Amino acid sequence: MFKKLIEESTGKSPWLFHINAGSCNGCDIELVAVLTPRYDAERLGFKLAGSPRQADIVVVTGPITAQSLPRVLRTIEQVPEPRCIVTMGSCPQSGNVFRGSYSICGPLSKYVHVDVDVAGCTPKPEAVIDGLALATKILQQKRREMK
Amino acid sequence: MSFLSYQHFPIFTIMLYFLGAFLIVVFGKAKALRHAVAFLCTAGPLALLISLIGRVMVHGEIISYWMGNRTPVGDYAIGIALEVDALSLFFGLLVATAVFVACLYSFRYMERDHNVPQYYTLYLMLAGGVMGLVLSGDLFNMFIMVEILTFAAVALTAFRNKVTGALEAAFKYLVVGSIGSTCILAGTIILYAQARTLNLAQLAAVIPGNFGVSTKLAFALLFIGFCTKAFIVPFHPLAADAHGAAPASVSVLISGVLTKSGIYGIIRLVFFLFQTMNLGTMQFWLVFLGSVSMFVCVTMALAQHDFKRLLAFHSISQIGYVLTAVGLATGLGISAGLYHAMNHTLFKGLLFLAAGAVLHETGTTDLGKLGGLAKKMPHTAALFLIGAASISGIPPFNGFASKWLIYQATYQKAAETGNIGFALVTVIALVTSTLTLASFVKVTQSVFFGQMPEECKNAKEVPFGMRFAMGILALLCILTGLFPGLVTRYLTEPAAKAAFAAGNYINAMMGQGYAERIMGAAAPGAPAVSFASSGVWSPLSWLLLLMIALLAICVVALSGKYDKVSVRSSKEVEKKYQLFYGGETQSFSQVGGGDLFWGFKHNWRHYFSFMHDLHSGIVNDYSLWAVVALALAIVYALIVL
Amino acid sequence: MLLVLNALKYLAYILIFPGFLFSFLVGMLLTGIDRKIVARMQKRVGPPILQPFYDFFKLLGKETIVPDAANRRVFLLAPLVGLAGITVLQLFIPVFHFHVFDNVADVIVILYLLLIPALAEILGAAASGSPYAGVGLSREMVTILAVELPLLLVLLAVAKTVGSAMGRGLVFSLSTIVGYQELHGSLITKLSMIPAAVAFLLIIPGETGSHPFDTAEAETEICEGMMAEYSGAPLGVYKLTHAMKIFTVVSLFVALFLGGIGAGIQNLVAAIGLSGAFAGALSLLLQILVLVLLSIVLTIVCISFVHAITARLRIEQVFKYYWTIVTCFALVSLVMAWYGL
Amino acid sequence: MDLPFIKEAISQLFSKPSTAMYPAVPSEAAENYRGRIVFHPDKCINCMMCERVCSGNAISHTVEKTDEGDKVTRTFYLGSCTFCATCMDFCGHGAIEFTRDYHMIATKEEDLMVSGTFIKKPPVRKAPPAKPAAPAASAKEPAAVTCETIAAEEGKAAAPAAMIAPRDDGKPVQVPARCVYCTLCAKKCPAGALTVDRAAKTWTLDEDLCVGCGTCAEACTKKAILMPGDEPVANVPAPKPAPKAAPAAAPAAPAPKAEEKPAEEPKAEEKPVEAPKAEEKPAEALQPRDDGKPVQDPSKCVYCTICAKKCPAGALTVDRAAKTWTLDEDLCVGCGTCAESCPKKAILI
Amino acid sequence: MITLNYIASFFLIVLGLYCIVVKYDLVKTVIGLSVMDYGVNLLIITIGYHPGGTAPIFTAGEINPASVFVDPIPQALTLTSIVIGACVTAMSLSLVIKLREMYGTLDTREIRRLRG
Repeated sequence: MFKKLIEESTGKSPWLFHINAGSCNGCDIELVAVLTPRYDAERLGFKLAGSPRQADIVVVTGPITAQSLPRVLRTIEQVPEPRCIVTMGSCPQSGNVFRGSYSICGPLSKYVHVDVDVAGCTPKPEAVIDGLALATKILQQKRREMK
Repeated sequence: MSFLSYQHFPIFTIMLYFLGAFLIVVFGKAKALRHAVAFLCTAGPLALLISLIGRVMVHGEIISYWMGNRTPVGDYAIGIALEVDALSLFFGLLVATAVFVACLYSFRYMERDHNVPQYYTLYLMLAGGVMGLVLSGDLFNMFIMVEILTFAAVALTAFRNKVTGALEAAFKYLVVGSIGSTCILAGTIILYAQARTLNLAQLAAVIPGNFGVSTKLAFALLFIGFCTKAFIVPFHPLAADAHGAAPASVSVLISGVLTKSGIYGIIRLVFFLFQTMNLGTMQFWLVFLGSVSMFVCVTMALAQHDFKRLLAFHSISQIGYVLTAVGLATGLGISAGLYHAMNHTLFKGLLFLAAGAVLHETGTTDLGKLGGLAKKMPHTAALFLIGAASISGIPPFNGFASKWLIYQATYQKAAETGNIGFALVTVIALVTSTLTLASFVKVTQSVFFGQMPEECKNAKEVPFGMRFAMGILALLCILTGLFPGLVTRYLTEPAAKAAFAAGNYINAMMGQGYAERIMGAAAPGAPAVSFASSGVWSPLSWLLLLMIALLAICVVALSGKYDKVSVRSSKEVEKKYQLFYGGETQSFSQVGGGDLFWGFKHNWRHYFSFMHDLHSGIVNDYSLWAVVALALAIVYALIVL
Repeated sequence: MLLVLNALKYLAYILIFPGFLFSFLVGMLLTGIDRKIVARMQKRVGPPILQPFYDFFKLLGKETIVPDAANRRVFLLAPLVGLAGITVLQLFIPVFHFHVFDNVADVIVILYLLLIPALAEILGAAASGSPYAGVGLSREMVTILAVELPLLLVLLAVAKTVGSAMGRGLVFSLSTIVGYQELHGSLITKLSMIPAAVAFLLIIPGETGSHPFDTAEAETEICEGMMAEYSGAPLGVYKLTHAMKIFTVVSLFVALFLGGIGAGIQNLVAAIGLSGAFAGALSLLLQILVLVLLSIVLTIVCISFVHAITARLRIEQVFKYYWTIVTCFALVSLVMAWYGL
Repeated sequence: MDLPFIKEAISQLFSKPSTAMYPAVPSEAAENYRGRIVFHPDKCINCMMCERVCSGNAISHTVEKTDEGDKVTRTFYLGSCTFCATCMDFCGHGAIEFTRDYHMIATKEEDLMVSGTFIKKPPVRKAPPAKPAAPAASAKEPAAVTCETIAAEEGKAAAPAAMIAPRDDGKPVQVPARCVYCTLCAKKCPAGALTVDRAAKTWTLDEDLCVGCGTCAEACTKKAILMPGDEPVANVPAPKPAPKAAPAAAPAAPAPKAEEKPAEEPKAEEKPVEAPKAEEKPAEALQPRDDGKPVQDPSKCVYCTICAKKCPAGALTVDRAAKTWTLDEDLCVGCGTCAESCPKKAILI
Repeated sequence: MITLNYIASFFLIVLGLYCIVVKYDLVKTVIGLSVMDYGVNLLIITIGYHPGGTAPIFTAGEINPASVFVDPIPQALTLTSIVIGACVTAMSLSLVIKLREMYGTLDTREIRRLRG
């Protein structure tokens, strides 16, 4: 009974942790716009957590610059177990217009298994909400598979 | 009277200390022999005094012992007397326990020092001096004992003269201390001039009625003398310097025992010799001094960077509590004050021993350079936490029980007299208690938790002997905290009654009916002292409830695999278990020492900078304060008494 | 047999009614309502009322990471001690008429018992060894320092008023205070108590560490402050302790200032004409209901409303605010209580 | 400590929240929102313009040679697209379209690939593509040979003054008669489809690279390249008085229609050329040279060295200090750029 | 005449205190201490004075109501006080020597490492 309750509530209160890996802040404002009254992700239980230890879903924006790569990987590593990684916008997915530049360390999927990608160069808040909802389902699935 | 009857116990306790001091000088070379003599000569007096509890405390009997059996002739006391009533025994017990535990601690603590035999000699001299002061019934004898303990304390402060400031502290202590003892001497002599006797009981019978100008001067001199010994506000920098430099076991004695002897002197002076405790102005004077020293010293402690200097300032602020409570001159007040004095000796001794352990392991007590010691010294950290919790008044521990009684006493005094000043004192008392909590949170975070700097890497647990001594004190802290009812009924209330009942003290000493004959109606008989406190607090049942709740929660947690946490095993990824530094690699950054409580310090920055300049560290300034305090006391005594 | 029955009764008191379960549910309910009202004030829909439950159970499901630099045993034990402290504290606060352990702790002791959960959090933060936690810890201590002075003044004023009114000098025990209020009407109706009540209302957000005064766990500046290194079940326990603390402080306000309502319920039940055990049960139920409603209203007024319209203060502003404005309110009421107004 | 927003907070508490309940209530993107790409393979002519202009280079294609033409599959990788729709603008045939579907969530990379395949049939030609043999025979002539002799040879091979018509598949065609092989068109061609060898007098077009953008036609000063939509031109040198535009053999097959086209053009050209010469004659009685090379009128020349800079062949060296103007006969191809660019009209051609 | 002693002792005590407070030199402070101590000793002696009294040494036969002795107790006290004064001076001088060695100066204004 308890396990089912935990599983169900894992789906209902995913906490986000936002990592800006050199993004142009287009996606960052869009992510925060999701929490504003207009789209209000909090009604689905989303909340921005202050530290990776308290996060379930890690949202990465920006084309993973060389400077930010080790820091992004370390922060993702510090997130406790049932976690999802969501890349927002095209930059983390492929490096977008910056691909091939000497200071870009390529798509995030080269280093970490990316669960959900929300495409769009600055995806619409609705798209972000869909992405996060999908990530929450994956989170629930991962929680179900945990020991 | 057979040789071993209880009548001789007072002289035995004092003699054992001095005998021990002498024996160690003779046989001091061999370590085992030295430890055995020291152990015997500290355990003996403690045992003797404990055996007296039943007789003196419960039955209220007063033991008087005339040196050389020169009992008073007619109604004039010739010889020197030792007098043990409930008040003296209470203080004697405090002294004996503190001395015994500190001696146990110093066996292992002083190993690394050289010329250790001298240390033990001075140590036992100090103990003997204080015990003599507390038990003696003769005023000049008290002066002699004060001199002995001041000498021993000065010598012990300067024992480790390589420590920065040891010599300087010892010299300042000697200068201002001898100003104080000279005042006591002058006061004693002026009283002798009037009453032609030195015996406390006879003085207590003769003096209260007729105050001449010289008697008032004598009161002021004696009062200032004992304030110097108790390190009340104008003289508190001495204690701060002395503790900072003295070895930890000596600091236990200085803060636990010396200050109490000062308080004992003041109580004898105010409640026995001059019996002016019911004067409104006298109560105001004592409570004012107490609350000023409470608040000033705790704010100074908050601004300290050195562990032992912080503890020193705290001990003076706790003495401020005791003086405030005693100054109220109500039954509950004195009982609460004495209870707090006892608790203070216990938890302050524990804290100083913990500070000594930290010094013993890491070689420094600077809060900025320490950190994360709980991992290396878990037992010391646990014992320190018990001490810190009890000094800052966390419910189950003893600090709370006595502070709570003090709040009741001050607020009840305010209700009775209707003057809001005492309510203000309660407020100051509580704010000081929270500030004490704040400074001990600061110490806990900067010494025992947080991250460990390089220098402390090779710190390891202190030897068992030291931990055993700390364990005794911690156990006593918890016991006296859990059974306030027992402590007040058997220890503090009889002492409080004795403090008021000067009459039977005189009769016991000088023979029955003496007090009535001399003082007529004014003889203070058994006082109608109410110890009723309007508060409700039973720590045992609270602790029981807490244990049940904690047990239930732990059972639920363990069943929910609460402790199956993920801790780094060798193969795990190392990054996951590093602290979150905003993504950076975990570098050493300890938040401790000076950079805590910025909010509070910022708001009070003018006050702190003023206080910092006031404690200039120059001998002349401290002596100037002493002289100014003496002048004020004389003016007060001449006008008010 | 009687002993066992008695033990079970007390166990039920500790774990079920005024103890853990009751304050667990009401605490979470209050937090849920608080977040919902704050959202609605920002024209947002806001999370469902049961959101704190979901958060709590999700956290139970998360993995607990203990960093290397942390002191493991203290790191894990501190939250449990905090929770036990707040559960026991809840027992001493009477629900209008119904009080179980009334001779264990009085008002000043409760003032100190309120420290235990905060100290548990401080100990946990210190044990985690993170610099963010160190900064959070120092801010939490300054907040405690700030709140302690006015809270004490309010309690002294109440003790003096009830004491002089009952002619016993001082009254510190909470049940006598509530008893007095049931006879002579709630304390808030007395003139000298109004500034004290206002001061207490201003203290509640500070004591519970809610929005304008949550500099200790400011998630933006110092990454959740003291909770920076906590994850999984210990974090859930800390959040639970926060929730229960809100309920405890609010019910303390109700007990201190609105005790008279209990009498109202009594005569209401008497008016219905019931009698015997059934009436007692009904009045108890009604009292519980009224207490929960009152706490909801109070939470909305002094926590959610203040949360919605103010921005987080710096730590020395928190300290200055409490030691000047709120202390003046409390001092005024103490002086008025003192001179018998 | 002023507390703003008290009124708003209370009033909002009782008014309806302004949240768009997204998952329940579907919300439509803005009118011309650039969302998911839809690719119409049939319209695409694989001109690869979109690939060139795409800033996120998200568009790629694979070509597979099959019997009925090369099978091209073009894929748009949305994960690397900035949705700026530049490709849509550049696609001349409207093969790329941005829909309003913003819902681009993917767990696998493939979901973000939009692709389409089509068969690219080779261009339909009216007549069999009789490619005239490249004038391999015109081996390197000694520099001294003048344009006429070459033209004469070419002329023999080519049809007498045949008309050149533009091609129908959008590619440029050369009017060998007019072309002076100044390699200007090759330099201008964005796609690098043209290779012009001045020495070998060859003008070859790489049909695959050529995108038919027409840049070469515009750049050609001699109007020697025809684009679809121009009138057929006779394969005869531009109607310069005798010495102009040494005709060169063009690989392109001159279509018979080209006959009458050059007729009008030379007339148009003659007039402008006539006018300038008329002015010069009365002032200096300086004779333009007969072999089509420029000659300098020292009186008007200010030695501004513009002509030397403009000369594509680098045949002119002008020294301002020494006031010398020397022409290198071999390098000069008589393209006339110096004459045109001379601000003082001091050069006659 | 006897009041002269009282005045002298009071003057000595005040002089000692003045010297301790004003002089910024360690040795002068020690001198001030001992001067103050001598003042008190003088006070003790003068208190014990009895006009016309002789030394309080007598055999059994000599006691008669008329014989007038000086009060012996203050003299005993003075002895102890002198001894104590000597010890205080000895110890403080030894400390002064070590301080001079450690701090390199005798000026009290330099010897203030422990402050604040």
